[in-house]
Amino acid sequence: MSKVEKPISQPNELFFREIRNDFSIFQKLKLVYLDNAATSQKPNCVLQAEQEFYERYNANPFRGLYELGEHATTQYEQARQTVQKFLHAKYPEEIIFTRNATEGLNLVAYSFSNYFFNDGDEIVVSIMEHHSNLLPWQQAAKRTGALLRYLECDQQGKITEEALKNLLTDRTKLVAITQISNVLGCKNDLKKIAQICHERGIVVVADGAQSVPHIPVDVTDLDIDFLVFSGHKMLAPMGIGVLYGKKRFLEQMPPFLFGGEMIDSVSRNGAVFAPIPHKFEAGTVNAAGAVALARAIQYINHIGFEKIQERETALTVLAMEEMKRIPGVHILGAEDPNDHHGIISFTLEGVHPHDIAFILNADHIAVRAGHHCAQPLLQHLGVSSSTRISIAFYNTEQEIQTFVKSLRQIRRKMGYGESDIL
Amino acid sequence: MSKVEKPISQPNELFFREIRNDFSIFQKLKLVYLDNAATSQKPNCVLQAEQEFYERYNANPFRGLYELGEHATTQYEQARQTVQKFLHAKYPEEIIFTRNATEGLNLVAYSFSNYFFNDGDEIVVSIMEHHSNLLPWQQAAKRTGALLRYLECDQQGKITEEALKNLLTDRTKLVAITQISNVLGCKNDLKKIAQICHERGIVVVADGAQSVPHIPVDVTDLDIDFLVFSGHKMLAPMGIGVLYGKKRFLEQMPPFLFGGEMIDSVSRNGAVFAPIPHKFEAGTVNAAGAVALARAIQYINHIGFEKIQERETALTVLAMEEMKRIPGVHILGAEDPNDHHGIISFTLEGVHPHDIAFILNADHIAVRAGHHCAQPLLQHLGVSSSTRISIAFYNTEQEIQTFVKSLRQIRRKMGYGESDIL
Amino acid sequence: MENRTFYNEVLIDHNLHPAHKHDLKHANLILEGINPSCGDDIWLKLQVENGQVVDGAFQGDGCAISQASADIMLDLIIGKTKEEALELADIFLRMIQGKTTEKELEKLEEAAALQDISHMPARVKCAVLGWHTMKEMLKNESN
Amino acid sequence: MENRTFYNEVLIDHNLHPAHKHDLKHANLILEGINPSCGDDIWLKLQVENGQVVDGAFQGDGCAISQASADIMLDLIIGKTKEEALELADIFLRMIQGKTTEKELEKLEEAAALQDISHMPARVKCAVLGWHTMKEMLKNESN
Ligand SMILES: Cc1ncc(COP(=O)(O)O)c(C=O)c1O
Ligand SMILES: Cc1ncc(COP(=O)(O)O)c(C=O)c1O
Repeated sequence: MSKVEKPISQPNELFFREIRNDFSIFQKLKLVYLDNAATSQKPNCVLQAEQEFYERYNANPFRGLYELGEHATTQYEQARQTVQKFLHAKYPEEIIFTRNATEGLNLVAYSFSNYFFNDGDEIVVSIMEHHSNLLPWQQAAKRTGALLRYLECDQQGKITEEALKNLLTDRTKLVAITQISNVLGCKNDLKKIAQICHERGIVVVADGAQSVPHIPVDVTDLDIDFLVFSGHKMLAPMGIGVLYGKKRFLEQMPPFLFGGEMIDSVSRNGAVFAPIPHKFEAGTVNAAGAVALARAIQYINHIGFEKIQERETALTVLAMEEMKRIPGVHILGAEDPNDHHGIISFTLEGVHPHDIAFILNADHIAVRAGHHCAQPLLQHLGVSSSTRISIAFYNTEQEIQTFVKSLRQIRRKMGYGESDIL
Repeated sequence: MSKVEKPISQPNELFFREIRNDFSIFQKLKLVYLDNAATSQKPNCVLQAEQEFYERYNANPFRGLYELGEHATTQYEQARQTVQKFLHAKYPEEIIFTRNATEGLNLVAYSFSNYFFNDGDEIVVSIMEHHSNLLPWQQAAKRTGALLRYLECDQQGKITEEALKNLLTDRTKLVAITQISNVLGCKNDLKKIAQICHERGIVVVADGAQSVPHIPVDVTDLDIDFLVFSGHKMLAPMGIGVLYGKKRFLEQMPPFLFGGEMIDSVSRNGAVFAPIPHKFEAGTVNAAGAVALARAIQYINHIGFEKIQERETALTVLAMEEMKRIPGVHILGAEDPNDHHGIISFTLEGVHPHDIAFILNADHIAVRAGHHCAQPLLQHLGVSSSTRISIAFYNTEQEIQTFVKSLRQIRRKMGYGESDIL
Repeated sequence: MENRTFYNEVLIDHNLHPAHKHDLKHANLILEGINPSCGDDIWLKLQVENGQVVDGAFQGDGCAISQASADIMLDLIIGKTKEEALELADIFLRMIQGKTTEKELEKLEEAAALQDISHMPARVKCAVLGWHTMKEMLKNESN
Repeated sequence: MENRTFYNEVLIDHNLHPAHKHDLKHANLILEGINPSCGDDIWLKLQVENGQVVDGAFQGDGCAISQASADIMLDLIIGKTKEEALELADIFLRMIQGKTTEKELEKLEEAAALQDISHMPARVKCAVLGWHTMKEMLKNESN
């Protein structure tokens, strides 16, 4: 059992020191892991939940008319309810299990747009989208003859109400936008965006890949129409993700993938499809993955988002303060650490991000370097690539210090003197 | 470490008794599991391989320019090579990791047909297909205006060369067919089918969901153009599957899902896609699943298909002989147990398959009852539903005997006398 | 799961020798009930006159539970008023959810033999198929 | 991974002070080399006359390794014949795979500073970018 099962009473520092023990990888490897936005590490309880599924409940859900099969089905459907409650969705059948956020976005882009978009309709995406929330719409536009339009942000990542309102026309059908940017860490006001869109009958698709793991997300309060996220970025295994969709849309939309379990009946000439959510879950489901995701959610709930945010913000504040003192470091996006949600992308004058990552790696520090799957944003910001650290609650102050110390030495290692800054 | 790591020298019976210990679920539950065609149980070494990935190599493959990320990438790409060798594919990039067989078939049905089918073209599927190899083509036909035509089999499941040749026209573009039927257990001669099709320029898509776990499959020798299978039916976790495709087709085909990792570069107006296999693997991959699948393949290789087939055939022979002696039992498909590949579907006069499954369950025996996701086949055979047992190498003689004994009592339990058989 | 005792005499008898499994020429209400998940499929036929179920029958395919349940139901409701039949349906559906009193159970007579199905989620749909179909027919007729 | 020592003086110097990073007006061979996976992007420009590399330069964007490697390469091949340049490319690419003799390594002069890259799969592409681009240019020209 993981340490967090105990009631929380210790002071934060001690509490998070114990949390650290829930992650075996940190015991086994010398590793300062600061690439949490790419994928998170997994606590033991999540790995155990998956193993337990295979050792006690493993059968093909929905298919076996035997006890084990019923257990597998129950476990899977309970996981769906856990996700439903976590997102504050109205109905469990609004939760579709997918492989990852990318698949969820493709599902909507295929199913929704092929049937609801016409020539000349307009799709809006923000310029800060991850490729996974950009390419599916770029392609949908090509397929359907719709027009793709970009919602721009400023250098801080701010998108104004005006910019949105000016972009929307009576041909706009859908706005696809991320809740938290994976490059700038800024948060978009989805509630306001949904309100503006809904006044105009426009559907809102939200990318929660970077938000759902870190802040409480209430789809009913935000009133967004679709939301996706990936399990692997929030303590769960790879291969499981979620698409939330409002019931009335999911019911109207045609299925995306076809096969076993998504039908009521099949004949030579056609098929009657099952009701949601099964209509969108063709083939054998990843029940063990869903169960492990549910366990990850329980783990997060037990710590509580309040504590998680407090911790992640404290580490972000520390990192940004220290980084700003290093000559040549330029942080992308907002000044205020509270607008970063643990994500800090930066450049270091004269040193290419790949070299930075490589040198940090020599000190066992794992960071991301490159375009972060957001090439149009980087172009918009006028940087060709950047280095990114991304923080999770299980990181430590000491890790941040290790990173800062290593970063401070890089320009010297690359042959620059202290005064070389342009 | 699992028992099979030792060189195999014991007589078979003892060897397979030890194999049994590799599966924790059989120690933890009272369970006669005869629904292996739906999903297999998982040996400890596979579960360990997945856990080890998360505890030693967990990072987002292809993204991190740090050691851990490189390890994750290496592990994932080695898994691809393991699958490549297992299927005797020519190139590793011909192996695409999917979620399951169903997704692989949908990928081909979308990507291949949207671009290569025209109005009036013909798609051929056999009448024995699982819904997962039927519905994607039914839908592709509807989307593209192509015609779906059925290749019929006889009551034994036999498809003749003539039937195939008579069905093919100069409009036929593609034949989708299973290697082993999940209802009848019969095997189609893919090599012959591929030869006949290729003489006419027709592409062959093979469903290996029921064959790859049980017999050696050599895609180069069979010369099929595409093959899919699911990890969960062959000892690996849920959420990982494989699409094999000939390089020249995969290279020509447009991507199916769009997002991170499947691009070379992205701009506001378009994208340059990555080479295969990455073009078809959008978003964060299920690296741990792939690694666990590779471990499952090693486990299978270590036992060897010769031994596996010998064992599964012996158990099938035993089951069929005993079942034939039970009044009222009718086995679907071939007389010869060698034509069943461990799959035995049957009816019991006067008793509905759901009642059969339910009564067997009281003796902790797990079997499948219903239409087995193959409604058109059952209709073709003139049965509305059936009961199915499906055998794996880790099943035992004693389990078969337990099943037979329980089955023998069912008609009496349901109120029939010995002489009531019509 | 105690299904050894579950297929009890009442069920077995109604399954093997259904009294009401036949066509009904004079039926004025006919509805098909389907369980997509397991393929149970029955046609329920009722002759309802002046608010009374004068006669009834069913045809179709399904497991012992769906068949016996439909047959037992017809035994019960033939001769009853529509209101009485709907009340019985209500009690039966609540019984399946484990929400009935002893007294109500008595009214169900032989149908109480299906009480234990509440522990077997996969079979609940089979047990209620006939009852749901009947309820839908009579309710629609009332409106 | 010993990258503390990897960014050695040779590399750092060529990265900070590349002798050949500029435009080349008289170039008669120009080719872009791209590493899609990491975004390195160089334009290699050569002036080749009578089978000899008379002058060369590069422009573009990339990590220290790709930049230094291209600069070192130009140091080496300027003044050499096409055949010599291609031979050097061949040796360099084999060095990266760990398949060279000591004697061959000597021919690479400063480029041997990149030998250790073979242990770092992610950076191999950066080191070979310039060399691959040069090889392609000269080979195509030969045909
Ligand atoms: C022959 C056949 N094809 C395809 C499938 C679909 O496999 P999955 O559900 O893992 O996608 C199955 C199993 O359900 C099968 O038996
Ligand atoms: C904002 C955002 N959206 C979408 C994705 C795609 O997630 P995945 O690769 O798990 O599908 C990511 C992460 O890679 C992301 O950061």
